[in-house]
Amino acid sequence: MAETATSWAPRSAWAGVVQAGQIGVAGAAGVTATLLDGFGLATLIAAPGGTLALSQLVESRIGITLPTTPKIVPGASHDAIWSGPDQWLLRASTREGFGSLLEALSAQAAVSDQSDARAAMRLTGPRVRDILAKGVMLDLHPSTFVVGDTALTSIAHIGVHLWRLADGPDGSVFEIMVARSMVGSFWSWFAASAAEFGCQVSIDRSTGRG
Amino acid sequence: MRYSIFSLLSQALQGHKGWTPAWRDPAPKPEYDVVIIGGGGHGLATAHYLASRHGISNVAVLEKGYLGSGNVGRNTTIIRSNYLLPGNTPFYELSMKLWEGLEQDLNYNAMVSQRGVLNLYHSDAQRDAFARRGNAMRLAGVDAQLLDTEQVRAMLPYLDFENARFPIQGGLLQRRGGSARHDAVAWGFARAADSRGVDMIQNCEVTGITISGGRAVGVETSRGPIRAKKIAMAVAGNSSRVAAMAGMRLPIETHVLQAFVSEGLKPLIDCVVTYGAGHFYISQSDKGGLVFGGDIDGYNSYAQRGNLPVIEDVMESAMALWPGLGRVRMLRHWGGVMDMSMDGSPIIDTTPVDGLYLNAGWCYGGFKATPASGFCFAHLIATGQPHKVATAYRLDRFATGRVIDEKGAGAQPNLH
Amino acid sequence: MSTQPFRLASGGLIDRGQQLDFSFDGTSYRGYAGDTLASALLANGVRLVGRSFKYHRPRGVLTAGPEEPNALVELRSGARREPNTRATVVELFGGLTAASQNRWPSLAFDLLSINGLVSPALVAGFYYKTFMWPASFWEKLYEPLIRRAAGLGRAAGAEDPDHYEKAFAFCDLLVIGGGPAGLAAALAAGRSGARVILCDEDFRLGGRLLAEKREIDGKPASEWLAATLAELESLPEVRIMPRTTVFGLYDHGIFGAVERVADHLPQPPAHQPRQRGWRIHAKRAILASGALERPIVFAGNDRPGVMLAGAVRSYVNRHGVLPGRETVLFTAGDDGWRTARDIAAAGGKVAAIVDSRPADPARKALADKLGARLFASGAVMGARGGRQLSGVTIRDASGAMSELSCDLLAVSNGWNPTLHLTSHQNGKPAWDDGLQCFVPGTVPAGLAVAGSAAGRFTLAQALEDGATLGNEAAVEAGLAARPAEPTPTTDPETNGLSPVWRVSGGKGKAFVDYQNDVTDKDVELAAREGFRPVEHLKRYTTLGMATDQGKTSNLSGLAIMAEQTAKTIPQTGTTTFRPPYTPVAIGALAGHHRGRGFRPIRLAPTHDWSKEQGAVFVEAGPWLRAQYYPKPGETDWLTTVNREVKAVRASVGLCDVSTLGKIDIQGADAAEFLERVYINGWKALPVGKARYGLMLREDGFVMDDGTTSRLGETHFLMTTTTANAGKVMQHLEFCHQVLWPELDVRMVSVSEQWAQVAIAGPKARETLRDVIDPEYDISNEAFPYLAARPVTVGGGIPARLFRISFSGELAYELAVPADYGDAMVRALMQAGAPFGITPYGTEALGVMRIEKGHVAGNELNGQTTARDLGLGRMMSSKKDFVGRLMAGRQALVEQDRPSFVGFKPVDPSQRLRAGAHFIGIGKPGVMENDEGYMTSVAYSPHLNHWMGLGLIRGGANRIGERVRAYDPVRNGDVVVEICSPVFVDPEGARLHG
Amino acid sequence: MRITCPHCGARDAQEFSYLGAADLQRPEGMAASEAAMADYVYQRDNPAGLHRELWYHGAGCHAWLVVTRDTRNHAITAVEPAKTRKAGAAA
Repeated sequence: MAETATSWAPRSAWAGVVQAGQIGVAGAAGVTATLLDGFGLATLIAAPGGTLALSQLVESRIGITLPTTPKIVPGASHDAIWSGPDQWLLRASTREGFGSLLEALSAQAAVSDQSDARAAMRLTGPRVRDILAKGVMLDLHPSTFVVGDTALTSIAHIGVHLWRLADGPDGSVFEIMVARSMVGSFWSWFAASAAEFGCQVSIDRSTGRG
Repeated sequence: MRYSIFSLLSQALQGHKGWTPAWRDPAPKPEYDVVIIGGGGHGLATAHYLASRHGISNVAVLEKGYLGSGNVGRNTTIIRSNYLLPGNTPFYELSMKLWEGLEQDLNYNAMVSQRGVLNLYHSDAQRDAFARRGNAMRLAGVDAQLLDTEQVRAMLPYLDFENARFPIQGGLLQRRGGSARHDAVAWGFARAADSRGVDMIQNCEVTGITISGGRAVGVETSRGPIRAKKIAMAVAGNSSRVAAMAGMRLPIETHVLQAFVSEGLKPLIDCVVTYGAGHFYISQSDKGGLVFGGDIDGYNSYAQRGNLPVIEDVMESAMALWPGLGRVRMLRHWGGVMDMSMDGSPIIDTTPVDGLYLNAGWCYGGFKATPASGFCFAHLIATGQPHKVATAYRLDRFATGRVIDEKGAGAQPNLH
Repeated sequence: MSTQPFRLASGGLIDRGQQLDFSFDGTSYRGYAGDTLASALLANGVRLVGRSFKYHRPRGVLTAGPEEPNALVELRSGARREPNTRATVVELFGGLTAASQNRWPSLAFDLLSINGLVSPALVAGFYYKTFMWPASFWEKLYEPLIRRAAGLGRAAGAEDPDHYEKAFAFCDLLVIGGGPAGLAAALAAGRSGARVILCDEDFRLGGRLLAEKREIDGKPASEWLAATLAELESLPEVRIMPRTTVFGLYDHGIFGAVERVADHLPQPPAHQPRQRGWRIHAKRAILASGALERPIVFAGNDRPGVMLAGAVRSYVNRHGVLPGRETVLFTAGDDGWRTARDIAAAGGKVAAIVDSRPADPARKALADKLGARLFASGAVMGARGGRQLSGVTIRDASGAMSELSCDLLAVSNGWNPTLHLTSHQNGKPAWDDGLQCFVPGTVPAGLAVAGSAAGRFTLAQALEDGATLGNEAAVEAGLAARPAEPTPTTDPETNGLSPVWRVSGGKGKAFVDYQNDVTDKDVELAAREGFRPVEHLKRYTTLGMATDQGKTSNLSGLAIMAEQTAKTIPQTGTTTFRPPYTPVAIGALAGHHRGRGFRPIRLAPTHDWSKEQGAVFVEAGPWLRAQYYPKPGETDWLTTVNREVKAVRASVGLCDVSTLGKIDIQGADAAEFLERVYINGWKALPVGKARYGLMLREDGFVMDDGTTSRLGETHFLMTTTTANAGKVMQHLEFCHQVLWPELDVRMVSVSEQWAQVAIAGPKARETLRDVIDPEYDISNEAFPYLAARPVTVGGGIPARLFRISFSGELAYELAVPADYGDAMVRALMQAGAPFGITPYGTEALGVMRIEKGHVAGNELNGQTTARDLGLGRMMSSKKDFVGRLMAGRQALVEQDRPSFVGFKPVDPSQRLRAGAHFIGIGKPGVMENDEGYMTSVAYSPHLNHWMGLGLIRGGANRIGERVRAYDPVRNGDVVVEICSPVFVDPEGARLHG
Repeated sequence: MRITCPHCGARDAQEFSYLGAADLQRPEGMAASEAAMADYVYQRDNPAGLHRELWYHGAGCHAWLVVTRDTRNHAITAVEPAKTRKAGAAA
């Protein structure tokens, strides 16, 4: 049978777009970009009036509460990311991480698998806000866009979903998700914007949570 | 005084002391045969044609500011008749013919410049749509040429033919299209109408329309009441406000359109170019400024000014079309308020109120229509019948389904 | 190399240790770091720098700032050439090249200066009065001449080699202007902890403090300036942006600004943009933009060597340049005297001071001290000289005339607040009779005006305003109020002024607008001809329409008009300004978005595979799609497309359809929702089945079509056309949220999640059989036409299989998660290899859909109804749906509306073209005979001739009739026969095979 | 312009699409008249002043919003989700 001859290997949204290494000016990089791959992602939309029931179900299964404002609530194995009124993205650290979870949640939510629909990357470093300021039409000042905040917005005519995680050794940490089909154009903007500060690019294929 | 090279030279020898006002500055009379609300291009043209073609000169044009203070002095001066639909093409072609004879008709040089209007296309489907349009123009006796990439390159070698997001595949050219000096159009019509006895009354804002027994009989103004046998509205941008004085709602939203001019440059571009992949058009004025614009801002507005997203969008389109414009500087930008009609086409019609006539809904295409709009509106006011090239511009077309939707954008004004 | 004969031996904010070589009109010169191009030219004794617009008069430097109307040059060369660049704001760099403009053959000898000789005829508006006869001469002769003469500099034309960026900033307080008021404001707010952005257009902060010899708190102002800057730099929430012009004020506290990142360098360093266009979002803003000095209108006031007095102080005090050997000062107020004082202090000679005001002993004493003759109640009647000033005619109090020689005439007539941004939102400035200038009138919410920009011209007022308003802004932004600190003290200053708008009676032209060559006579003519409203004045004479937007001319013009009409200035009008404050490079506002980066490109998950196959791609809305896949030896696209079509109809082919919009629709009312948005019925659709759907806009015209599948009782998957995916999503959200919020329907786009491929042709099932996991039965019986069910591939990868067909063949669409899209297409190629599986692109897809008479984008053009397209019978009469009522309007149901049919050429060798109109045979090609048009055409390799789809009056009732497909724009005129739009397999046998 | 989305916070107007008047009531059901529908689809008050209007937060949370904005100066005084809006004054 033919299927044995075909590997059916998944191909990341970043494949063919980005390679690891330094871009822009040489020397100490102003920002580090880690391309994320291999996570699971699903949209949950609660039924009318069903947010509480869904939230309870999610909490009972994975121990996190669904945020009702634009926040990301990180958990041990999953993150819940607000993505509109009564709507969330649930991210599993690995593609297999949903197991039977989505099936179970469909009792209380419209569930749509989006694991392959987005490309994501994590950014940190001293110049991260200077780069984002070249495209993000939002105030990302540390006191305004605090750890755990998320926003659906656009960069360079491309829709993005971004959020701020707990600070790391290089300062603030942001993650950005972008529609898979536009990742090439997104990268074109990012690379041009990051070049003046230098950017170290690495790829994390193991997990969506680095 | 008649304008000519001889009068100019003779005046030059006398220090230009002999010139007289281009138009009188009369006080309003208590009554006129026709009162035209709006001293913009269309209102002034209507007055000129009423007086010159229909012998009706007991006419007042009421203008709330100064003559030509609305869109006639705020547009990007393009004239063309490259329309698709049968309701439009003959009307705009009449306008083009009137432009071609305007200077002699008015004894005023409005600097009509038929340097060509080129609409670029970027895909096979767009080419076919332009072919459809070009053929419709030819059927209506309008000149049209479909160009391929190389023909466009020969005309405009600086455009981005190499690295474009939306490659240029060709264009639809109307050679007789071009531009005219916008203010001079208003002044020329005003001067010609004045010479036939029409009263141009500035700083005269209409505040009410007097209706008696279902008939409009006069207007209230900031300079007192004025009676009239017929009242004609030509206040594009503000049509809904004035119509509301007569209790009417219109199929119109008022939107802001921005326009831009660069610093003066030596000749660079010899025709009007519209970019088919973004909302963008550009030409160069006789003074050397690049005159350009894009899409409307997209929200109802009477503010005569717009915002940065559209400004940036226009600049992006400029650079996408012509990457050599990067160091050219934008000198001024401004906004005009447009009557955006529900199908993108105008209205020239009677109204449910007897004696009240409507000229409205010009979207962002009113300038090129100025002569024909005045011509057909005058015809309607004088005869009670629509002119034969303006029969489609009925107010009831939305109810009957006879919409004239060139873009196929539907009943959403900001998409036209 | 010259020796900079006009450079002072010491003083100024230039670095004499850092010499910079540059060239102007091919001659090499030397300046210093800290110079502007203008100061360096003046240091080198270059007076003549440009020619005027209309009369080609010689012109020199008038100002020292952004208001410069005369000293415009072409900066740099080649593709980096920047026309109309104001030499007064160009920061000098080593290797700079500049050239004068609007002259031929040379700056010193300009042939078009003969325009000056015929100038009596070239008055304002002369062109409106002539060139009308004969009519044909205007376009052929007159206008080309006018155009050739018009314009100033030459644009590069070629692609700009530098790149640009956009950026967005947010702050509590934006301070516009880094002079004393702005610095004090930034400091006050910054000390409170406010987030402050301070922008200044200059490359050095300090504003007028850089040009004046002033004291603050008893010490030279430079010390206060240095201390203030140091403190500002130490405040973490204060951002200082020099070389940044805030050019416009927009709604809701958004400001446009341009940062000149690399304009002071020969070219931008690697990875740096040339300029950056900023959108600054400010809770509060303080306009501390200072003031612009005003000239006086008198004969010869444009001679090179006539300069504004404040500008002279800038050159002397800031740049260490004394721009003349022998100076005459013409002043209407105290401010001009500072120029005389500073020139004298620098060792220069002030020959005379002409003060328009009556005699005053203190002034007399000061003039004596300076060694200058004083003409009280005096006026400069005229300035002489050709390419540079040689002398002036002065009228004294008695009316007697004196001739004085001089090479510098400094003119002082008071200052106008730089209030431009306050008028960007239609705000009208107000006339201040005491100050004799316009001051900000209505000011937009959130904006305050400080110092000279508010007409508070003294240094003490600037410092006071800055501190007060800076504190207020911080409090309004939510920061704790701070105790007031004492305002610094300054040395005393007086600003007595009695402005002179023009001096009449001189010989020669007196310029109001230098750059547009508008004279006082032109303003008089406008008044005579009734162009009296200020906008008429501007438009008729072109006053204020040049690159300086009338910064130095608008008020003089207004004042002369007021004089002509016996009105006051405020009765005559106001001076308002449109954005931008100074001209802005188009590139800076476009940023990254040019070339391929103009708009994002969307790529399908199979894109790289298609590239490997040698596909030619085509723009399809935001997507790039494979158009066709040429093989070696195929020399034209039609050969390739014919091969692809034949392969599909003979065996099997595959085509990416991932670009179609895919919307997941769930909820208890999902079926009800579809009933309302589609014209056809959905409630009865069984689970596991797909159906073709058509949706209308509310105005009754067709919006979009696609297949929608029922995946579960309350779960549907809608597909939309590629082009309309976003529009349909927005429409559905509108229908749900705005029209029927009571319905339980939940939607999300899953377009990006699925890679989807069409597999079409008689061998489609056999190909798929090897790809779908074996436990799924896809036989014709188990998986009939329009089946739509989940399957798995590759041993358990979730997938969806739809048996739908656009080609009319046995066909499926297989969807897998996008990460597996590449693997899917490779697996299908492998499985189909025994059948010669052929990848096909959008062209072949289009051919096959035309062969089958399916409508697509060309037919769904927003002008067609379901009835027009032959789909009227799909409209349910049992339910309400969007567009139902409007589709029934009288004109839309008339029988003679053009409707959808097929066309074939009567001579099968003839080519058809979309866009042709239909005209009856033997009838002339005029509008009255227009019966419709061809929407789509293709060559059918199946039929071996071209075929077309189109809309024609009478439609299907006329099948068999012949008409002309008339295409004059392509010289086409083909006789075609009206036929069924289904060209291939009208029975649909292949579909069900 | 900035529009404060009730869900997302203050955003550039660029993130939104505009539709027009918010308080028009679609004539629903099979009994609705063609004339009433034509009025709904085409006729507008188009005021110079306060205007309740629909904006779609397409680049954000996909909510349709009712924005109260002055068409003379663009000042925004209220924003609410269309789904849960209070009946408008003109409704």
